[in-house]
Amino acid sequence: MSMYQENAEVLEHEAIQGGYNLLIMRSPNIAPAVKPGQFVHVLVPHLGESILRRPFSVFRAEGDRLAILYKDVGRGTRTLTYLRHGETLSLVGPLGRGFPDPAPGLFPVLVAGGYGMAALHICAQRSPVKGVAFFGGRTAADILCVKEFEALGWTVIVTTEDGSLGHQGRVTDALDPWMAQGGAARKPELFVCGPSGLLKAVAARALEHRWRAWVSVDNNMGCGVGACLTCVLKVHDHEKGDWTWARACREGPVFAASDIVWEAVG
Amino acid sequence: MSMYQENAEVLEHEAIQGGYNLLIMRSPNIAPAVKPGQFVHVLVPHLGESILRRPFSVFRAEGDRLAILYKDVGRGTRTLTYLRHGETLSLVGPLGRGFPDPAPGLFPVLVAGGYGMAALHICAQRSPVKGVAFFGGRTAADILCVKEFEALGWTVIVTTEDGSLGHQGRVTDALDPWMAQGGAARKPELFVCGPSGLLKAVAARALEHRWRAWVSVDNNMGCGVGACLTCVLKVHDHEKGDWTWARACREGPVFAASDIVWEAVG
Amino acid sequence: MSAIPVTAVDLSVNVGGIALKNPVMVASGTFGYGPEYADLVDINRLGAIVVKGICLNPTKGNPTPRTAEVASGLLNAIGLPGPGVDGFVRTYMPFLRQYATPVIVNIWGKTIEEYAEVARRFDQVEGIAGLEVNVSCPNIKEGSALFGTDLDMFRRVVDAIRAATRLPMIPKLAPNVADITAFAKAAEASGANAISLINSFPGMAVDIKTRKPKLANITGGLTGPAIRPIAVRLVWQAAKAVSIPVIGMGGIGAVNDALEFFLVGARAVAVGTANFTNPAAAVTLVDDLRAYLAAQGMASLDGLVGTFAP
Amino acid sequence: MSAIPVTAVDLSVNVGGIALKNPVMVASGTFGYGPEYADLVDINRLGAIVVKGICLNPTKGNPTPRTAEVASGLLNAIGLPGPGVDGFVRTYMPFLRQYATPVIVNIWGKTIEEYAEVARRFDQVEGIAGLEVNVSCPNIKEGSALFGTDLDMFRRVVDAIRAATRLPMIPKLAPNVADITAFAKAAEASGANAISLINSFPGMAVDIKTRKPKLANITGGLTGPAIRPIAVRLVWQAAKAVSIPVIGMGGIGAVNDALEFFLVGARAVAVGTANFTNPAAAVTLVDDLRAYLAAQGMASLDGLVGTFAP
Ligand SMILES: Cc1cc2nc3c(=O)[nH]c(=O)nc-3n(C[C@H](O)[C@H](O)[C@H](O)COP(=O)(O)OP(=O)(O)OC[C@H]3O[C@@H](n4cnc5c(N)ncnc54)[C@H](O)[C@@H]3O)c2cc1C
Ligand SMILES: Cc1cc2nc3c(=O)[nH]c(=O)nc-3n(C[C@H](O)[C@H](O)[C@H](O)COP(=O)(O)OP(=O)(O)OC[C@H]3O[C@@H](n4cnc5c(N)ncnc54)[C@H](O)[C@@H]3O)c2cc1C
Ligand SMILES: Cc1cc2nc3c(=O)[nH]c(=O)nc-3n(C[C@H](O)[C@H](O)[C@H](O)COP(=O)(O)O)c2cc1C
Ligand SMILES: Cc1cc2nc3c(=O)[nH]c(=O)nc-3n(C[C@H](O)[C@H](O)[C@H](O)COP(=O)(O)O)c2cc1C
Ligand code: FES
Ligand code: FES
Repeated sequence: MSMYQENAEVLEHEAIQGGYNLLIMRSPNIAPAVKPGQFVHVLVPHLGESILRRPFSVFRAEGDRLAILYKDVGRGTRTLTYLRHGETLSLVGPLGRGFPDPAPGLFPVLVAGGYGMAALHICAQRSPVKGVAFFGGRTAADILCVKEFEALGWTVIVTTEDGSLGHQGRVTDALDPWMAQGGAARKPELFVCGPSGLLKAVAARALEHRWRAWVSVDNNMGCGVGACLTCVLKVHDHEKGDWTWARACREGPVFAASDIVWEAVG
Repeated sequence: MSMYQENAEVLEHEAIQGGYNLLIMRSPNIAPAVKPGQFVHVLVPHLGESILRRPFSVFRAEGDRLAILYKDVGRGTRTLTYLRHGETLSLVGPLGRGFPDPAPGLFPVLVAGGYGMAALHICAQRSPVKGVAFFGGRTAADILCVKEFEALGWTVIVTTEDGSLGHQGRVTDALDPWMAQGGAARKPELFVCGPSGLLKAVAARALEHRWRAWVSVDNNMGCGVGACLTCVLKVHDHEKGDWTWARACREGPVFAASDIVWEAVG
Repeated sequence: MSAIPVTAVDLSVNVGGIALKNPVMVASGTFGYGPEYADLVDINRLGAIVVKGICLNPTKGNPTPRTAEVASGLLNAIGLPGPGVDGFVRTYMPFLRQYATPVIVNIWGKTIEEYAEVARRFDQVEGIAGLEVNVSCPNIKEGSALFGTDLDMFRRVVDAIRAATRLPMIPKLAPNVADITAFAKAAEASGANAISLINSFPGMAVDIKTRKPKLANITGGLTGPAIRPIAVRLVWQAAKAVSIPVIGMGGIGAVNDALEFFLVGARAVAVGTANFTNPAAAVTLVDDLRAYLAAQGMASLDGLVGTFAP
Repeated sequence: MSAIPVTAVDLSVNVGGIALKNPVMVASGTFGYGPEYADLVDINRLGAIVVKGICLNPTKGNPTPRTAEVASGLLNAIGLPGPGVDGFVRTYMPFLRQYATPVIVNIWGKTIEEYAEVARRFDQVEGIAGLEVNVSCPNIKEGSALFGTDLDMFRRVVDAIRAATRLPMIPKLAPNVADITAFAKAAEASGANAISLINSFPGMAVDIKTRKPKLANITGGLTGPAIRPIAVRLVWQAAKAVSIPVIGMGGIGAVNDALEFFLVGARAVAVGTANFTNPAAAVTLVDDLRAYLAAQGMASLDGLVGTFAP
């Protein structure tokens, strides 16, 4: 694993829908090195009194192009929206341990909540087998890039809590029947990214049914490289029957669902 | 004197030359109340870790339009250049005691160094008698708005230290001969704004020859309204034969040259 | 809790015998004596106005430069210039008496006797609601700094003032001590009606071009958002240690900042440096606080103050 | 002074017996044990690497959340998790010995005996240049905070460590004391080879939505640009009080920040929180410092350190 610090140039920057923005940069060192599920640590320009970088999954990495897809949720992401074409911003990446290659013989199932989809896009691109992708959100505006995933050959099943797009309900309300109606029989391997409630719900099912499942956690980060011990979460030390801390930025953000001490997840 | 805090909308914002920028805003409360030589205290948007406002002379005030002319010299002014059309920024103003009306019977002489010209523009506009204006700067890029002052009926005499425009030398190198060759005989009244070296040099001449002279000082400011006592300078207490502090933001920024304790000016 | 109308919210609070219509003051030294901001701020809408520090006789304060901007903060070494007791009363009290807002006078002295004398004089003056005792100004040279960080000296000042006035007395604690609770308790034991904290934090900055200090006084006091986490911690510790009211300040500019202080136990707050950034800060805070309480279904501050339960 | 070539500048400095190729260290707790940043930072270019605090046995540290971003700063209550002496030596020393950069181990203990024992163990370990003694971590519960703010406790810890090791000993002073010079002098008197300051400043932040502390530990240490004016002042006062070298830190992210510390008397500086913002901060600082000295015509740091003459 090699990581870089580089000043990336903004090539395109556009608002997509519902507070989501796509930022495409030239990042010749980082982009080629990205593996699915990895992230970049972004120094938001002009964020004066805020001194920490913000982590974002790499949404796309092609040639020297690197894209993130982010939601305007606070000071940092709001300020990011001001960034103009031609300006540069400092990235550190690619960071973390991302999703493993889909296991041969298993049927890949992506499960995403909101911008969680961003972490799964490269996974979807590079997976030799195209399976099914569950996208959930509060409302239609939270459902992004369905066409792109379909164009890659995935079947996309959408749920929204308000029913404004796809099935009404939560992701699991679509996942459960699908699993029951033959999905489970195809030996699913789950790749999950989204809010912790979603991770917990999907992980519970995976553990119960012994499905192989990988989840990408969204912990607050300081350094992003493993030095500050901000981002830790409890994982099982299966050997000792004890728990130990793992750093989301280094040992994660992707963990096997069976490794996480779920009772400790907020 | 009445002052206001208001959110002004950016109407026009353009780079002029050599790091100088013109910012025109809609400021319906402040603009109509401005007197020559007064200033506004500007909260630069997105200046995160810098918490103080920045003072700028009002360059133009017409109807609900208020303009400042500023030079990019540091963090605040640099950040100001990012401000886009339609954005708003908070102003407090009009502040301070500006230039008095030119005295009847005296011949008005403006003396400006660099952006000092900005503080004199309204003075030039509103003065019933149009006299002569001396503009000095390091180089041609520091000489602004000559045409505008000429269009108002003023004779503009330019000096640059590198000789790239007008006479080579300092403002006083043009002022002195002009005074000697008949200027002084016309009973000059001086209105001066610029760096403190310029103010000192011109004030020394005014005091020596007993010309009436008003200088606008450029002191660092905190509150801008007289509360924090940051901006003080020493002025003569002529009655007691002692000195006392005066607040540049409240009793100034314009002072009679004879009131300032020049030995204390850095 | 379900929301209630903003009109049902009563923001009034009693701080050590001073009845405030709302708990939002302006901090000493950041609002002049009142007239400076009167065009921009409706003084009647403030909980209280705390004026710039006053000592016995007129003083000129420090040479310039007196302030320097630093990361999320301001360093100041104004050095307590002022008109003295008589000058203040003559020049500013007629103006201040126009308003239905309590006037708290921030006082200081170079000696214990001077502190007591200043307090004694103000005891007689109409229209003064209370005295805030600045023992902690880091910018006075005559050994005064010790009043704020030496527990014994602190007690002696507070005792002397207590003996000299019947006005509500509010010692303002210095933040640069290892144990703030000792000072809070000493103030309470000496008959203080309330305490306020924090004063500015000693700091300095060097101009690397000139190699000179950015302040003529070399060191000064750090204020503004930079010190807020320090202030919240000290207010929390002090409020737990005493039962007299605590006035919290340090980097407060908006309602969310103030809520931190109320939650950890401040009965009132003061807006300081933020007045410079945003003259409307204090009155906006009053409105936003009312709206916050209404949205939370709280008819008064009681449901808020000290409810931080970690 | 007229400029000299950058190649003519010698940045080397001796800090309490530790020869550094340049005076720019990375601060304890902000650079892990080295491997974390090795991809991004050429460790050979650092003046020294100060590793995360180590105590006798493996420890898990505090629950999460452990950090919170505040105005121009960071609050942390990591709580000193670590592998213990043996774990550290086994896991990280082979890695660290690869570099031509002195390794300073930051040590702590829950008792004076533990401090001494940790020091004794490291005395035997190859490749360790010195020990920085963390007496001031505000995040340990067992009364440890007192080591940093109680002068008598401080002396006892430092004396015990002095007796236990021949390695250069660098007590790291707590900033939340009324008189830093007393601690600086006590360290010198007890045989410290250098002192470092400042450690993080105790603070806290409240999440106003949940009314819970933003840190699981409630209070934590404030670091970053917000504390720089406080740090510069304390380093200035400490450096005037002792003749052993002073290592300055607190909000240093770029050469201009570091110059303030050198001018007021720091012989070396450490980059802390800024590593998170900009991993290249420390090595960029080295380059920029060299360029600054060259431009000033200074062939070494001698013309710079302590030349602040207010
Ligand atoms: C591995 C990873 C991948 C991510 N990928 C994406 C993505 O692809 N798209 C996307 O939109 N978002 C993504 N996020 C979330 C994104 O990082 C946050 O939305 C962003 O940091 C919010 O920043 P902000 O300044 O806008 O919000 P803030 O205003 O900072 O609000 C965010 C909240 O988090 C708190 N916080 C942030 N960092 C810390 C910290 N270190 N310590 C304590 N508190 C902290 C803030 O205090 C605040 O409460 C990802 C997060 C992680 C960890
Ligand atoms: C009455 C008045 C009228 C002015 N009119 C104009 C004008 O028309 N056009 C124009 O271009 N400029 C004008 N100026 C100057 C203008 O205010 C400055 O150029 C501007 O404040 C620089 O801000 P900055 O953030 O870009 O620079 P900075 O990066 O802040 O650098 C400016 C320097 O001043 C210091 N500083 C600033 N404020 C303080 C303070 N309160 N205490 C201590 N140090 C401080 C900074 O530390 C820094 O060293 C005027 C100034 C005054 C007082
Ligand atoms: C310019 C300035 C002058 C001050 N003068 C005084 C004073 O005279 N007496 C006093 O007790 N505190 C004084 N203070 C401290 C403030 O009252 C307040 O305690 C401190 O600024 C912290 O609050 P803040 O961070 O909101 O500014 C002054 C602060 C500033 C910034
Ligand atoms: C996340 C974090 C962890 C820290 N851990 C330690 C530690 O283990 N031991 C120690 O002495 N100081 C520790 N510190 C304090 C730093 O070494 C340094 O003294 C402080 O951060 C001030 O410098 P800065 O403002 O440049 O960060 C830590 C600081 C941070 C931010
Ligand atoms: S964010 Fe610093 S260790 Fe993970
Ligand atoms: S700037 Fe505050 S008194 Fe003038």
